[in-house]
Amino acid sequence: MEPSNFPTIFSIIEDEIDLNDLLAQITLTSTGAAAIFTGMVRGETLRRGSAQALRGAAHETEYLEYEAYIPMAEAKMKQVADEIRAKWTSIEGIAIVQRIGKLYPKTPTVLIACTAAHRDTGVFEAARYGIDRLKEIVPIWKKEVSPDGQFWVEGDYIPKAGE
Amino acid sequence: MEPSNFPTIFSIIEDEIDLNDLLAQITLTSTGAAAIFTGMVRGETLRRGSAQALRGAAHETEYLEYEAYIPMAEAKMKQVADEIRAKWTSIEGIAIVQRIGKLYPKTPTVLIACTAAHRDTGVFEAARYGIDRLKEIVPIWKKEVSPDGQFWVEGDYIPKAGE
Amino acid sequence: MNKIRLLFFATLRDRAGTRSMELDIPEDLTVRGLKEKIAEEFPNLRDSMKSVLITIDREYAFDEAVVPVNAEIAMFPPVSGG
Amino acid sequence: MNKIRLLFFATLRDRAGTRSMELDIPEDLTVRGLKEKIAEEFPNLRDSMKSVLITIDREYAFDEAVVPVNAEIAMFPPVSGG
Repeated sequence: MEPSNFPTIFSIIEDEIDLNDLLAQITLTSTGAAAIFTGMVRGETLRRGSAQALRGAAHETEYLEYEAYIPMAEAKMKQVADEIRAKWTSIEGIAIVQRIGKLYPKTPTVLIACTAAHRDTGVFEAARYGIDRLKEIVPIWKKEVSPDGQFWVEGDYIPKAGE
Repeated sequence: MEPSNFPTIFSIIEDEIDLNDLLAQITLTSTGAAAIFTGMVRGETLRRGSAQALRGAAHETEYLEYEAYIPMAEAKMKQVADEIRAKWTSIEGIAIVQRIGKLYPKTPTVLIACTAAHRDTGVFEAARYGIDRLKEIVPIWKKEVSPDGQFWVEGDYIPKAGE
Repeated sequence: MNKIRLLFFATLRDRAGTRSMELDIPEDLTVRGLKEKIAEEFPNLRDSMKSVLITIDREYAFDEAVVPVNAEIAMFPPVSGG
Repeated sequence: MNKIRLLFFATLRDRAGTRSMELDIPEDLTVRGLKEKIAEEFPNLRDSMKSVLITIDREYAFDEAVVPVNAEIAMFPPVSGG
């Protein structure tokens, strides 16, 4: 299979993220390794290393509500995939999927998966790069709803010209 | 949840590896990130960068047949998980699963998954370490069956005392 | 005049009270000029214009860019997906 | 005498022609001594004894180790899982 035909999935979805299905979609006969990152909704933020803080006030989240500027988000996911392929030419398949809507603790919200023939050709680094870039340039936002009220989570990255 | 109660899955199985199920089993309410490695059976080994070599002789695999010294393999998987926890104290859940039996191209054969509160606390490195160590010390072997015949794939790592 | 379509997301949508609107703007208006116009016409959005991200036809755009005819403009805070 | 259980995997099993056997060995025999005994008694396995990995009761063991009473010994090539 020619590199130009390597599978690339980039999608904003409302249903569950199906890791088995997505992995199968980016597995070729030449594929021997996959690195997959998933993010989940945290229901509580533990403060490690301090039993007192832990007993005191673990921050609680009831749910997160995600929204996206869907057509631009999918185009930027495609761009992230293109950036990955430019940096790691060994990558075969790429899946970048963000789930939106009301998502409760322990639910996977995002997936970045990269496949290659072997594990030592950049799959881990590529998946890491993918989630970092998604959090920088893909127009998705989340509002946290907790017992203390609700507030929009804001990132801190300002895209540069051409991004 | 106390670290000693963090979920650790280590298992030799004959059925399909279910990524969705395994991820759910190692996701706590405090979990925000997972890095998952899977290995698959390669059906052909492409030789990149050389169109002639590619046309010439891509190596073909009909299937791989895996076997394990099961009780020791599961104990060594547990040891790999313990090593991961000693190196990355932020890790919450760990799953290490090897599928055995006759496995055809594109089939996931092994999974290493690590969860943590955040993605920048070692999940990628921990998963990478896990697959590297599995391939060094966990007693599993595979026989390749191809049109050219069948042969046992042999590793090259000699465990040291105490491993 | 140039009729553009404006989209708001996240905090910007909450403050605008709408997901989208049509807006008539002068031809050759820059992104900076557009932000000034919005700050004047929509007091709720004035503070937001200082740090807002702007896209023109789904690409990030910056102060000196000229808003094209019939553009789709989006305004939102730094992204927080994942 | 010490009765041990021997397990073979992968190439070692193919050459031994069996997955497991019981074997009587002298007390206080070392792993090195066990390999020498196997090489003598099972010619098919002689070559394999040069590079075989050995475990005693599911832990890797080395030449100087003494084989315990009723031990479970496994013999196999370097592992190739994943």
